[in-house]
Amino acid sequence: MNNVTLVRKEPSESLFREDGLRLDGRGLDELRPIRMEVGVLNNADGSAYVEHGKNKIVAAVYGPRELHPKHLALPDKALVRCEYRMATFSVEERKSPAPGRREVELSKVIRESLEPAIFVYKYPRATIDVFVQILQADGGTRCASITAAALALADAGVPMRDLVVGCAVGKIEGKVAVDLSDVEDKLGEGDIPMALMPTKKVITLLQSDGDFTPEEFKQALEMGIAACEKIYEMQRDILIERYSKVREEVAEEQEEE
Amino acid sequence: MNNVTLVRKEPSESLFREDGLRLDGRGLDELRPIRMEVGVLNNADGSAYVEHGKNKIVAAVYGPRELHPKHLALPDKALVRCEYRMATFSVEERKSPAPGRREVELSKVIRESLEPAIFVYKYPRATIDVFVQILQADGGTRCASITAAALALADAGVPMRDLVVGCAVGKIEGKVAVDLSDVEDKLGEGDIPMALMPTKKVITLLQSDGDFTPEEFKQALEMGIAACEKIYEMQRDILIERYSKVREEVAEEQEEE
Amino acid sequence: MNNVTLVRKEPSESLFREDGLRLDGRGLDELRPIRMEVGVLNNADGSAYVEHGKNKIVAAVYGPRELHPKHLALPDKALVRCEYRMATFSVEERKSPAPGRREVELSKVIRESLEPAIFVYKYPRATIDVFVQILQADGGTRCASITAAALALADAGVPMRDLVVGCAVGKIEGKVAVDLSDVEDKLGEGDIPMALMPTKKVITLLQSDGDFTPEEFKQALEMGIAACEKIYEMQRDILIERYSKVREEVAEEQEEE
Amino acid sequence: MVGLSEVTSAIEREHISSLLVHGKRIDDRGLFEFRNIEVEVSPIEKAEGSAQVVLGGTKVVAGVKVDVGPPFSDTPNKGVLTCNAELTPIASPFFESGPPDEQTVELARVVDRGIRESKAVDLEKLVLIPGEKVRVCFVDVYVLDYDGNLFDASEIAASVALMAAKVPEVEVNEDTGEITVLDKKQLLPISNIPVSATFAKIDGVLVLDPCLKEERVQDARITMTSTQEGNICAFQKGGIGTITLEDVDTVIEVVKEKAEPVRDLIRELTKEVRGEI
Amino acid sequence: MVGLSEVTSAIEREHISSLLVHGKRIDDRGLFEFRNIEVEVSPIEKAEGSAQVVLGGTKVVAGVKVDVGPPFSDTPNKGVLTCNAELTPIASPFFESGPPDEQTVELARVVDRGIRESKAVDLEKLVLIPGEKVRVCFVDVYVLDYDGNLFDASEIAASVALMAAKVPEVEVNEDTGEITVLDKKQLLPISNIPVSATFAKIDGVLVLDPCLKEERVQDARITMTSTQEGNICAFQKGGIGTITLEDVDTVIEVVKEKAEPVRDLIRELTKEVRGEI
Amino acid sequence: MVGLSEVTSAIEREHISSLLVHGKRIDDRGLFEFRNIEVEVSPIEKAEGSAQVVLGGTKVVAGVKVDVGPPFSDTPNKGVLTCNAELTPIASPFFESGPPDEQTVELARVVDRGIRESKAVDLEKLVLIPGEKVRVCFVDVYVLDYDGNLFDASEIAASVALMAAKVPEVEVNEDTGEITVLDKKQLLPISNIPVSATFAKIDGVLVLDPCLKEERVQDARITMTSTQEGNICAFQKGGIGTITLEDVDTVIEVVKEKAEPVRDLIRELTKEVRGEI
Repeated sequence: MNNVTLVRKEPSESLFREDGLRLDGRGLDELRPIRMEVGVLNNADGSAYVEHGKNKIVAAVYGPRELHPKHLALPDKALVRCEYRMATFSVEERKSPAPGRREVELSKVIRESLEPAIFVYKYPRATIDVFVQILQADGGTRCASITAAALALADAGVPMRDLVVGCAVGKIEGKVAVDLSDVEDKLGEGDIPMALMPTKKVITLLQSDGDFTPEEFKQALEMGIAACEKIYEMQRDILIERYSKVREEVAEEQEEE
Repeated sequence: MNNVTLVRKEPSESLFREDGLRLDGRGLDELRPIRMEVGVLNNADGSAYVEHGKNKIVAAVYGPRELHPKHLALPDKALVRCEYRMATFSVEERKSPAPGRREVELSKVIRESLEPAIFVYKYPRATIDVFVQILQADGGTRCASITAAALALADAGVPMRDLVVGCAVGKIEGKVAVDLSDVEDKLGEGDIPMALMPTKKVITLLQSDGDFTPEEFKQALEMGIAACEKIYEMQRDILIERYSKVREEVAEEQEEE
Repeated sequence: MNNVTLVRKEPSESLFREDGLRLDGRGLDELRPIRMEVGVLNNADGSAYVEHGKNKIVAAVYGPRELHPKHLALPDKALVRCEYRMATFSVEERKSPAPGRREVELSKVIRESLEPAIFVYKYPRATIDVFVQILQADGGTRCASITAAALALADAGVPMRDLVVGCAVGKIEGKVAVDLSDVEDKLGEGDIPMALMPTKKVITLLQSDGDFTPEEFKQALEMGIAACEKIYEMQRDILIERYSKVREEVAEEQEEE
Repeated sequence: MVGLSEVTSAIEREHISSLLVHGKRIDDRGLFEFRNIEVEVSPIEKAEGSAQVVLGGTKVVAGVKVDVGPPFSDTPNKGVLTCNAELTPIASPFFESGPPDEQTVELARVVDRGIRESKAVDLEKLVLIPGEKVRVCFVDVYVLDYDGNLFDASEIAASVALMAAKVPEVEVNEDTGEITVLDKKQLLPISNIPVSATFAKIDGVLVLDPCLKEERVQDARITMTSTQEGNICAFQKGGIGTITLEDVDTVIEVVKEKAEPVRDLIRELTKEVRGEI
Repeated sequence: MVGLSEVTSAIEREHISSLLVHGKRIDDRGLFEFRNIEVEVSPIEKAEGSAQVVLGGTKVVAGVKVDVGPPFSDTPNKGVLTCNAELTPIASPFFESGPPDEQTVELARVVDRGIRESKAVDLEKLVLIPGEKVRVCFVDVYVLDYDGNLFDASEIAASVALMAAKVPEVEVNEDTGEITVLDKKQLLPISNIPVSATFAKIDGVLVLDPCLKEERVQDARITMTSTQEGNICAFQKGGIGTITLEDVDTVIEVVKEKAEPVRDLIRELTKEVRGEI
Repeated sequence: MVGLSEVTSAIEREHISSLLVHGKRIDDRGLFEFRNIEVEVSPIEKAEGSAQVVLGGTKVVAGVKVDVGPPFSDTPNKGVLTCNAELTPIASPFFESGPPDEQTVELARVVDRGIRESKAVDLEKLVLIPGEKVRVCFVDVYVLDYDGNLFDASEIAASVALMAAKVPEVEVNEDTGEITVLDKKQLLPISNIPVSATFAKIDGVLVLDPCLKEERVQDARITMTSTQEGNICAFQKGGIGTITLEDVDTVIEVVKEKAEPVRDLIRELTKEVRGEI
């Protein structure tokens, strides 16, 4: 903005505290607080809400359902589509409502990270639509989006061979650390967003920017896999809780009858 | 515009003259001069031109006709569509040719004000398209557009259970007055665009902005209805004139044969 | 650009040298150096590359092929489509990647200059798609594009009643001269882009801007036709060369078998 | 949304209608009763102000971002306020991605009119350098779940987000025109609290705060926004049915009674942050 | 417009063509005769200049708006002129809403070239502060009824609108660069009056000012715009047919005779407002 | 590209796959062998820098244009670098005109990341007046023929175009902020040469630099971009298959060996213009 000076708090000089922990008190392999909720929306076939650090993300799934226009349909499998969108107020400077190039790319890689887990050949000519809305962004949105979208897919009853769980690993002041926060992401030396199919232990998303030696990169992947496995525990727990709740509700309804 | 100072005539201090009449010499319940013409275009199935104050408006109707693409068609009734567009030169500052949000909203409310009068169930799967082009805008364009569009619908021979006629009522210097001019609209305290199916005496458009007490609002509606009824007289007269002209022409043609 | 002063070489005072020749040493009826290549791309059904002065142009043709969406198909003949696009770096100031109005118009006139030469009635319901990419622009791009596109059509085996060849004629310092270069185009008094079906000797593109007396205009057309005929020689030679090469390759392959 | 009413079976319509003649609604509410309203204040820390509103099964989030920019050339002495709505496909299988459609634009513009015409935000106080620099307020409403009556849910969310907003104080150097954004925060200047009330007209009967099932069979929709003085600052008839003077009278009467509790709720929710009643 | 010629029956084409071989047209005009031209000068008071032109069954309205803005960086000493056309769906069932298509862009650009290349508007005189502030003229043509030959109708409308335009005088403070828009009006600096003549070529025969029925069966279209000196300032062949040198000769000959009466009409119509012959 | 893999016959896939289990490829290359790379340096005289790269049957042209403009507000002390890609319909019957699709955006952004994260261009040195005027570099890649592996062809073309670019020197008057563009040219400040290597994973087997036939049947794609120090500056998995830690190990090992010869080629090609090794 022309002629407008921003006086902002200087970022602290180091991303580590004197006791060696990260600014928010975490160790190198520690995740930010994560909260998950499933079935948060009425209209979508499946939905989930994930808070990961200050990320606040809603994911919704429709399908498998009929595809319009029909000529887009695939003869042998379901078409998986994904839209990743950030709310205008989700970031420091207001974002234009129109999707930018980053949102287009992330829609693609999120879709490609989810599709390997879906039994797409069960639904030829159908579509499975995944929508991700970032209400607040705080570093690692694409990874938390994948965690949320996988929950929404499960909530929609889409048959899957595995869940998918996302987490980023980065490098701050020369050290590999999992799950960078916003400030770590901005001041750090690199970021590796990844996603895992946890029971198969295969990677479905892997990107990187910044500067990593091959050794750092491999170390990062191993730490990332471990972090993803922790998040997967939470995913599984929340789904079990959800199923038992649904089962209870059904049981109660039957009793009432 | 940066560094450009506009020296414009100061708007007069009051919207009323010393004799109590409005700046253009009207009383509170008096309409601006209105001129209507029907069948002004060759290609459209029906058309009308309305001058209402300095508003200059052309309306055209196509249909009932086949709808493309077909999947938009409604199984049980005609789809009514409406586009309201302002010419770039219709307003003080040149308008971009691309439709803005105001034009999108007005297209919707004009359509919703006309459809109640149309026997849409006579034409399942068809479309009736209404186009309104504002050549010059002068306060109350949407209302005058409805008056013009209803004439064009009648001219196209679309079966209607009633005409529709539009007029705005506003508040200037604390007084409720019909049919605000541009300057009254800008400096006044509120504006209520409305449309009436005159023989049924039901309202098909009602919007409001500004500040009205409930009493003022009700008074405004009553004055608006009375004003609409006056415009309706003109609408009816011009249609009768048009029909008799057409009848004469047909008769002449038959004589010639 | 605000506050940015460009110090550029002053354009020379005259577009003619002391010896009466043009700045690049050409006479009034002389063409710039032209280089043509056919079959330069693997994926297109036909393709050509043309350098005409500093113009560098790739043309590609697909078809006759099935048309999607089908409702655009013509019942009695092939639909010819054309897209003319300039690379962002093809001109002095970077061009936006989105097509501008000039590109839209040129796409139309190039298409209309090619279609007369194509036996479109042989392929009802099909489409023939012509794509022209300007890699570098240097005056007369549309004409050189037509030359290139006609070669690509021939290379694709699209049945044609004639080739098409383009060349511009202009007016510089009061003199009619063929094939203006960039600087001549900018500083000259007018430009007439034209295209010819050379064996039929009919004109398929003719535009003009600038200021020409009727006599100059007619003189320009005659010079343009002569210039087009020279380029046609090159077109024919390159196609003969291409065919014999293809024939040789086929022969070699048969020998190998 | 074209074709939506068509797919709703005539049976559904008859069911709703037959209840209404007995003064009953499909979800057992009174004709002029709002559904449950739950509001979360400031859920989005990165927005200057925000609110999530759950109205029955409808859920919206509004966020306010405030920037510095030039005023509109015809209002050099006013700040800029812009309302925008996004009907995300998350909220309904009938919402599609892409540029805003008629329904979205109408929602945004009716919410905008309510705020603007009630003078909820005192735009004159947002001027930093007259004619040159003013505060620019963006109010963006995201619909997350659609169960009818987006208007009232969005209007409440927008009002709460604006009232809860904290924007950085700025210092203006009037000589150089330079603006320094300080670390200290201040509230937005709020002069009024508009409250909208939306009615569905079904077979001649008006009901307040229609749910989706009711909206699908409604003939007309009426939204009326009132100021804290009880005046009408915005009115919008929607839908392809008609309304009568009597309908307008009814709406005015109901609003007199039903708007104030909503306004009280908004005041209560933002009391703490604004430090006032 | 794709497919339009296809739907026109071969019978229609044969009918028109068989008349043409006898030198006759379906509306009884001579081959090189314009239809009736009716012009309304300045129908749009809010535009700086405007004109409505009815050419046979074709009706267009042109409006001129003049603003102040920066020049193009490659022409710092010239004002800015922009022509735009809108083929509104009002004018024809074959015109669609949306961003301008090929046909619309061609129309706008051919009208633009006629005005620009004839130096109708003296752009050098529109400079206020060289390289910084110039007058920006928008010429917008709206087609209201389409019965063939949009080119000539639009060119006449644009010319009359420009000649009839009255723009506010301005005062430039060369020290501060401030521009004051005065209440007094002045004419635009007009140096030439371009007149275009459009021909359809049908089965080898050229006709001037084709009506829609003729356009639908034409093989090629030729538009030639001439200056008041009789020079050619714009030429545009359209359509998928071919033309010959003889066609061009014919066009040039016809224009010699037919352009001047149109130019006289334009002069006559704007004589009063411009206070000159 | 939706549906592309579906139309490729299962037979083609089986053929490629059955060769791969024997360590063979359909074009007889080794698993980790690049196709022939031909580079033309500076084919586009009007671009500040340019390069045409032919990689097997894939052909791309990259052009660099450099302008002067404001920096991004969050990086006032850095020049601006923008990568853009165009998948022209010329290059493949599967590419369509229109705004950039997912595939195009991904290509542009991966090339961009390689250049940006390797600090290939020293953006700090592109600042003219901090916070106000910097050089703006546009790198535009046009794909002319598509036979697989657009990533590596584009990355090479972009690198060569940047290294070969000659931009006019400028003089900055720090008092007035005026910038004078001189006639003398200088090179862009280049700090690193990123090289990307793209692999297709087909039935569990990784191959370097896939051709189109291989891409059509690939399960996943891996692009890894390395710096001249041997570090990883960009990584991108694509496609709907999965990859393993072992795949990543393999990729890292292959890149160690295969990236340097490409980097040497780029150095060699631009040695003359840059006057350095």
